[in-house]
Amino acid sequence: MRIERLTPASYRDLIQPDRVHGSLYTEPYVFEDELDKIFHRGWVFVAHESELPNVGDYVTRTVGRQHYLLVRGQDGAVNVFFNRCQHRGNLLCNKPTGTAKNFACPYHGWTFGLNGELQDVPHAGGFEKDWTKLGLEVPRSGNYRGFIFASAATDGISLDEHLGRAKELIDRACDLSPTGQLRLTAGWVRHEYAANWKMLPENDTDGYHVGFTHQSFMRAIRSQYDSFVSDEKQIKGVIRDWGNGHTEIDFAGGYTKPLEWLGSTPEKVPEYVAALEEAYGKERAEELMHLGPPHACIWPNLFLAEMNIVIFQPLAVDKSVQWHTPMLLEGAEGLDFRLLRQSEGALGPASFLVADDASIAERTQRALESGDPWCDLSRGLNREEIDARGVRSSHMTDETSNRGFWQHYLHVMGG
Amino acid sequence: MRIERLTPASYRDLIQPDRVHGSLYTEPYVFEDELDKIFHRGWVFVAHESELPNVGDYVTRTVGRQHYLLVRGQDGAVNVFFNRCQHRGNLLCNKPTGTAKNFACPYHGWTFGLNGELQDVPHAGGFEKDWTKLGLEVPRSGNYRGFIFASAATDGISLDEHLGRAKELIDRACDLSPTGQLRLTAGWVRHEYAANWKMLPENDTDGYHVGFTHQSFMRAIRSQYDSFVSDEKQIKGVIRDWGNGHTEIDFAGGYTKPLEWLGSTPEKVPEYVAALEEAYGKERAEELMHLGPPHACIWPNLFLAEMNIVIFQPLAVDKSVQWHTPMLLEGAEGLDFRLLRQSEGALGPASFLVADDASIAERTQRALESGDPWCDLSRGLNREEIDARGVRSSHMTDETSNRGFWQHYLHVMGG
Amino acid sequence: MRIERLTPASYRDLIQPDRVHGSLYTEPYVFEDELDKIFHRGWVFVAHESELPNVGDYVTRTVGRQHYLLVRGQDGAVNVFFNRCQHRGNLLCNKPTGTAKNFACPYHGWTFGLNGELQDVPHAGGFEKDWTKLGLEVPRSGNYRGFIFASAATDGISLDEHLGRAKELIDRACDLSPTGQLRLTAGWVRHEYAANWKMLPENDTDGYHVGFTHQSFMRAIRSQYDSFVSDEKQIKGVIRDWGNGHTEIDFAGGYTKPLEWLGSTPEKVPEYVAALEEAYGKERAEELMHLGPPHACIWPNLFLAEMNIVIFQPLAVDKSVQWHTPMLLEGAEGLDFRLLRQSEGALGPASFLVADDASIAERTQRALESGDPWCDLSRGLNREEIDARGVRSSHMTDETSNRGFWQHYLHVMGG
Amino acid sequence: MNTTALERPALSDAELREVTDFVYLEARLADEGRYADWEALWTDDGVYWVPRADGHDPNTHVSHIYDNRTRIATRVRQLATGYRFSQEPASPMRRLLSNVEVTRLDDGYEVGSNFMLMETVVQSTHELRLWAGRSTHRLRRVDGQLRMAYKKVVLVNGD
Amino acid sequence: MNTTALERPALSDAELREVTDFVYLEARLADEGRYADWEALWTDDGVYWVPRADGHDPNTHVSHIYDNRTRIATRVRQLATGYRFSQEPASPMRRLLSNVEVTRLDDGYEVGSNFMLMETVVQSTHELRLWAGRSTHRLRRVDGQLRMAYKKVVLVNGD
Amino acid sequence: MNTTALERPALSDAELREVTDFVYLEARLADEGRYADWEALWTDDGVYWVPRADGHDPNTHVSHIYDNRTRIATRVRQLATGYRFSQEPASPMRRLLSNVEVTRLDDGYEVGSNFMLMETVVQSTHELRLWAGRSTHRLRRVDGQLRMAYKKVVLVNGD
Ligand code: FES
Ligand code: FES
Ligand code: FES
Ligand SMILES: [Fe+3]
Ligand SMILES: [Fe+3]
Ligand SMILES: [Fe+3]
Repeated sequence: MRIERLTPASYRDLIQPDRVHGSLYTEPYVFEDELDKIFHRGWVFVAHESELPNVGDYVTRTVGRQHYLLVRGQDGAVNVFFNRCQHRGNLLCNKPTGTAKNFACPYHGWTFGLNGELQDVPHAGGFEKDWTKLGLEVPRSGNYRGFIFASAATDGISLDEHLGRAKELIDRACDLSPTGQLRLTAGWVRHEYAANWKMLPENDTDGYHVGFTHQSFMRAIRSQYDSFVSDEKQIKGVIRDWGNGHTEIDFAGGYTKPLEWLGSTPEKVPEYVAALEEAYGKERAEELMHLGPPHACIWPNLFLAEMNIVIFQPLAVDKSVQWHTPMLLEGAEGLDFRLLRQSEGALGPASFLVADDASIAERTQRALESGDPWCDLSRGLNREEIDARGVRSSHMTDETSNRGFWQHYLHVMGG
Repeated sequence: MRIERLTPASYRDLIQPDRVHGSLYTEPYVFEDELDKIFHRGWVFVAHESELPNVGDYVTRTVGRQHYLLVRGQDGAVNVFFNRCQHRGNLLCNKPTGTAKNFACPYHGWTFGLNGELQDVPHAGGFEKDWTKLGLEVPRSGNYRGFIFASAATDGISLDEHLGRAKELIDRACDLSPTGQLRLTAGWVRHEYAANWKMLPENDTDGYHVGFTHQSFMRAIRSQYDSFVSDEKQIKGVIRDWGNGHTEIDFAGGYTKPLEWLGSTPEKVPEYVAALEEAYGKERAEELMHLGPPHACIWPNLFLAEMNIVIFQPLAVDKSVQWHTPMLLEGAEGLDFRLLRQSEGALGPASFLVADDASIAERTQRALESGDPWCDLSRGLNREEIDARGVRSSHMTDETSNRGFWQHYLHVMGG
Repeated sequence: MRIERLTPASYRDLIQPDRVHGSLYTEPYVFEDELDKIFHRGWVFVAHESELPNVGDYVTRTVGRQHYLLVRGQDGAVNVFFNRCQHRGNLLCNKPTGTAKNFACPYHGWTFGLNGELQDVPHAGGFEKDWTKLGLEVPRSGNYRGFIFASAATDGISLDEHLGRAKELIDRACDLSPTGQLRLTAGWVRHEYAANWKMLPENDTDGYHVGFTHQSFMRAIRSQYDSFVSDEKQIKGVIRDWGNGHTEIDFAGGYTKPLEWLGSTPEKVPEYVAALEEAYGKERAEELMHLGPPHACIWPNLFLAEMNIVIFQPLAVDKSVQWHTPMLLEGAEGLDFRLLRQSEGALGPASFLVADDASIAERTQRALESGDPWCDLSRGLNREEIDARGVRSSHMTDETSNRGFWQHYLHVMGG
Repeated sequence: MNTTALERPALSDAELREVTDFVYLEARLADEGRYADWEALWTDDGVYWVPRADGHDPNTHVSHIYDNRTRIATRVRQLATGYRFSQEPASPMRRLLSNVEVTRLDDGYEVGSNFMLMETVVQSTHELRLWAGRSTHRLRRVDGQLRMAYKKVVLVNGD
Repeated sequence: MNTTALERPALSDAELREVTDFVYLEARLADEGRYADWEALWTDDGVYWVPRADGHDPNTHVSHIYDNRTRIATRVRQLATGYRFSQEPASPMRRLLSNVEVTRLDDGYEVGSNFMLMETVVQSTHELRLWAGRSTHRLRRVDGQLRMAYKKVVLVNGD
Repeated sequence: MNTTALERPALSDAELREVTDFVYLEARLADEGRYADWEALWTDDGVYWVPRADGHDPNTHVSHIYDNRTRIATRVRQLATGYRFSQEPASPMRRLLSNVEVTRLDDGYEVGSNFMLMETVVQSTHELRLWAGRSTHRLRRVDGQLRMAYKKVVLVNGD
């Protein structure tokens, strides 16, 4: 089966409650449609405040085909622009990060201020348009606890509506810092997959594959391999669909000791424990040390990956990038070295874990062109629960998260 | 002329009895249409029985965008599957060949038996579907004298109908073995062409180019160069259109001595001669030694290339692979060394012959975008003969074979 | 905004008097439409007579997807063919230049004369068509002062109509030679841009960017940097729209001394001065030495780049080549060394100037996918003048040239 | 380029050959998947570092790899399980090592070299992948044998 | 890595230079299409082998090339005709040869080296093509000159 | 291959090392953007030539680069302005230099070598770019130091 054009009706045919069709991963037209509806018109994560701490600091970033320039203005707020000169469209800034007084375009010298205003048009005698209308183009943007989101559409739902209950997940991450602030300052590792972008969030909130895809690591470190592979009931993690495409694996239930998620103990990191207690009180500090960080995908391109922050970047129907940076905590700088090394071990092309996920995604990308490629999504339909808030949860190995992803996908794509 | 969409009517316009239009080689839409109608829905050669002799032996192969997994089951029969896990679609097996007890998917550990049945779903508590309906997907397949064919369509004509009279050509190959069996065990050489796949079968059954494209080799070995180039009447080979797109150059008429096609004589290979005589009797053995192997394309992707077997693989509108392996004979192992070296000399990117064919195909691919690119196919229309069986034949240099190819193409593509 | 199909109406929407939309540089469909309407059906520059001076000399060249073969025939005239064998479409000649007695196709030996006639069909017994109808396919072509143009369309406006007033610009180049003849014999440098082809002519007739894009060179040679950047009124060059898409920057007004454009003085090149005076008289010679060469784009792919000749070659929507060769003058061979070095300094991937233009084009190509990418073209609308011939001119930094380009583009593409 | 090197005795031809042979051997063992032999080339305090780009500090920047000796061992053990799917089957690969420049250190040698590695991704895409960059090895003699105490690889395409 | 090599006298610097120069010369002659000179580097019993992958046996696996001395000569003669269309015009190409490791044999030397070759396919696509792999040369002295008795090339991208 | 070289004294190992170290240094300075140091390697009459293809004559063919010493200096000065946009920011790059063959000249050395350069085009496309070819250096001793009087680079993909 090869589809020329998908209509909303056909998305409904291809996305069923218990399965989805492989063509959604392989059809170039679907990819173009996703860029438009999900990555351009929808809200996407673009950067974190801590990446540009001082006035004049900037970060450039690409989401889909939108090139963003984020700048810390004189007023201390972060401005979000399209990274395009308003004259003839040159990429205004071609560096990943830096600090600037203003942005002079290298093509004809038009100069824009940190707030985006057009400050200079060389040889002004030939230019009679109103400069005030030619500041940098400003997409909609918003900020939740330092996470900056943007949308290239001129209108649509608010960021608040988009995040919905997922703000709790972001809170869970930030609250691990004694000051409530994260420091995404260690840089981003690029990991390119020859696979469709949707396999990244699906895999990242798949609690079922861990004991199989990652068995080489578990064997190498003689870890919880047996429990993972053999006994379904030993697995205490919980999978959740928070709605709006936000999904989670909650590992907290599986932790037996505080700070297990840090590969540490309160005794080994007394300064951190003290700082948490001072900030939040003893009880809440203990709770935080037991809960640990979230493991959750915020639709469509942000992944709170325990002590890492991850961005998904779609490049082509069969090419994506997973970027990651360690989630460093303000007020807990003593943990940095440990977090850096934990990050390198888990994520990226040379890591012990995600290197194998990527390889499997690349295999799947190829196989999904064969035969009539339905992907089963029924796991756990028999044992899900919905709580009062409407959050759906199930056994950690269940596909509740991926079903939540696809139901929101259908909604956004025109279901 | 640049065509957006071809309808059956337009295929008829572009494929005329005496010429075809170059856009059929260069239009991406035509390529997609061919993958669907020819390589996915039609019968295609996938592998030979001798490649997986023992229980558990497997071979993976790709035709168009279909990924096949062939496995020798416990019952000794070869099973043909799509190489795709029935859970989330991972490429089940990523090795070219090997031996397995079963196939455990590395993503979540679903395990499939040699007969394709789903044998294990780890953590079964979350999965309530009927396992017996989730065995590996099975395309239609068939086997003629060890040659295994498949079709990704759920119905259509039988393999027997598809092969039609071409079975004789396969017989001619197999009969050169004293046991009637071939051994395709020497591996396949990959030869990538930056050209449309149709140029491969066209060129391979083109008897006209030999003295020109291959003149460097003929000069280097001081061979039949003069006769090939100068005197049409000296050329004794016959070209044939067997129908259904199966086409042939029959060199037998040009052989002056037995085993000439082997570059040998009966005196030099007495064991082989004896084995043939023992198997088939003296008379038939002599006949076989004179006839030699077939040189024939079995629509659409199999080429019986004298003492080689060839597969055509389309990769993109302007990218293809020609795979070859020497056709080793069961019961004539003493010929192996000679056949291996003959294969290397004739076929592959470093060969004396086909390296030049490939380069010309790549040139043609480019030129066919210029002007109004009609390709002449009229050669021999003046001297063809049709026999009682409906097989059409002509002088070896005539385009009877290529016309047969295109008429069947038109039929399949919707003429 | 992402456009599936552009109709003439939508080109009109996207090309406005004071701005154009970035999607015209990034949409694959637009690129295909341009190949058809501009590069295949329209008149394009293919080669210069001096590249193939003697009988049998040939040049091959590609424009869009048309492959041309130009040959100097026995009668001394240059014949223009499609470089495609009339048999099965092989690229007849795969060398960039050379000398031939005839063209024997390496596939089956069909042989074509220097005038394109089919001279030999090997094994003629199988071929009954009329040879005289199977000479090489001849596109329309024409020649103005040695510049050879072709069109792959069977009819349309004449070359004379196409060139229109731009013939004056070609004259201005040729007249710098004492014999009126150019020698494009130094070979062509290939400079690939990862950018849409339209950015090449736009940039090449943009007088506004010089002081900004090229400031590193100006600083390095401590040249007219200050005047260029600071004072609009010091800039004496004139920008012109000659109609039919032909556009110019005329630097003559800015030259303060004769032969400034050569980086020389009359005293240093007395032979050249004498030759000019002998050919044209003292007065005209002086005028020529003051005027200098044209800096003008002849729609769509020829650029008279002062003492260089440039070809634009579109490869893909985001890939182009700018080819250049120094414009050597017949009768002034003593200038060759200087012109070669001047060429290397200005143009090509290792040059001091155009390397930076190319990098900016590649940046712009990326940025033009972001937001709602309008490119401003209004510069100088307030101060243009139109002369009696209809030629529009303005201050050197104005976008008169680019507006002329786009108005003609709209006309050709169906405005 | 290290001026302090000038005060140390010049490198003999024999030393240059020994050091060069060592880095060739290291490359070959890695190319051929002989990881146990490769691991044995490390000193007990070995550090293997692949930063994302030049000029980074492993205390503040995340790297591709920053392995202490224990993690190097884990890496090799993982590859040996047969379930390291990103290398099942193993990529055919070869790395060219050139521009070898050796400086004497107080306790051994520092070796700068450029490399290019080509592999075929046989696990999935079957495409060619190219890596290039500059390596810095620090070698030390342990029980008479050269051993690798430090290897830093800065990729051209690491970021 | 050949332990028997240890029993033989160590390779002198002069020998290493001579062997290295030989393989550089061989590469250069091939790069520059000087095939007659290249052919003259072979011994009379030379074998040139390009298997599809490592570990193959030429008696059971088909190779890219498995040329005896006669076939090497034919190959060169074919190129010299001017009608070898896959190399008309000849590709500009250069091969980098590095990681040269030399072992002494009873009658000469075995040389391991890695290579990468880049060519421009000027005959048709004008694209770059890259090849990489490992070469094994066996050299023998004939009439005082080093000659090549065996060359095996295992490509990274041969299969 | 230069027969006149045979009449000159053979190249010592020390000379070979010195010459090789020089070309490695030149490569490293260029890779690392240390252009002032790189410029200092040239003699006062240095010529840097990158023809489009082999066999060209700079008097009749246009080249990529044909720099006399003045133009070399301008090139370096331009890069130092900070506004050479085609190299802002600078490409991470490394060039492998191999197959080093040295011939003695009357006043120095001629060095043939093959190279491959990989860079990431961080200014715009972020793609990898590969260059390969053959370099010819002519070195001369100036005030006791080797200096570069001539460098010619013939690219495989230059045309
Ligand atoms: S494009 Fe930025 S100033 Fe012109
Ligand atoms: S995809 Fe195979 S087990 Fe899940
Ligand atoms: S294609 Fe040219 S002779 Fe057949
Ligand atoms: Fe995982
Ligand atoms: Fe052939
Ligand atoms: Fe410019």
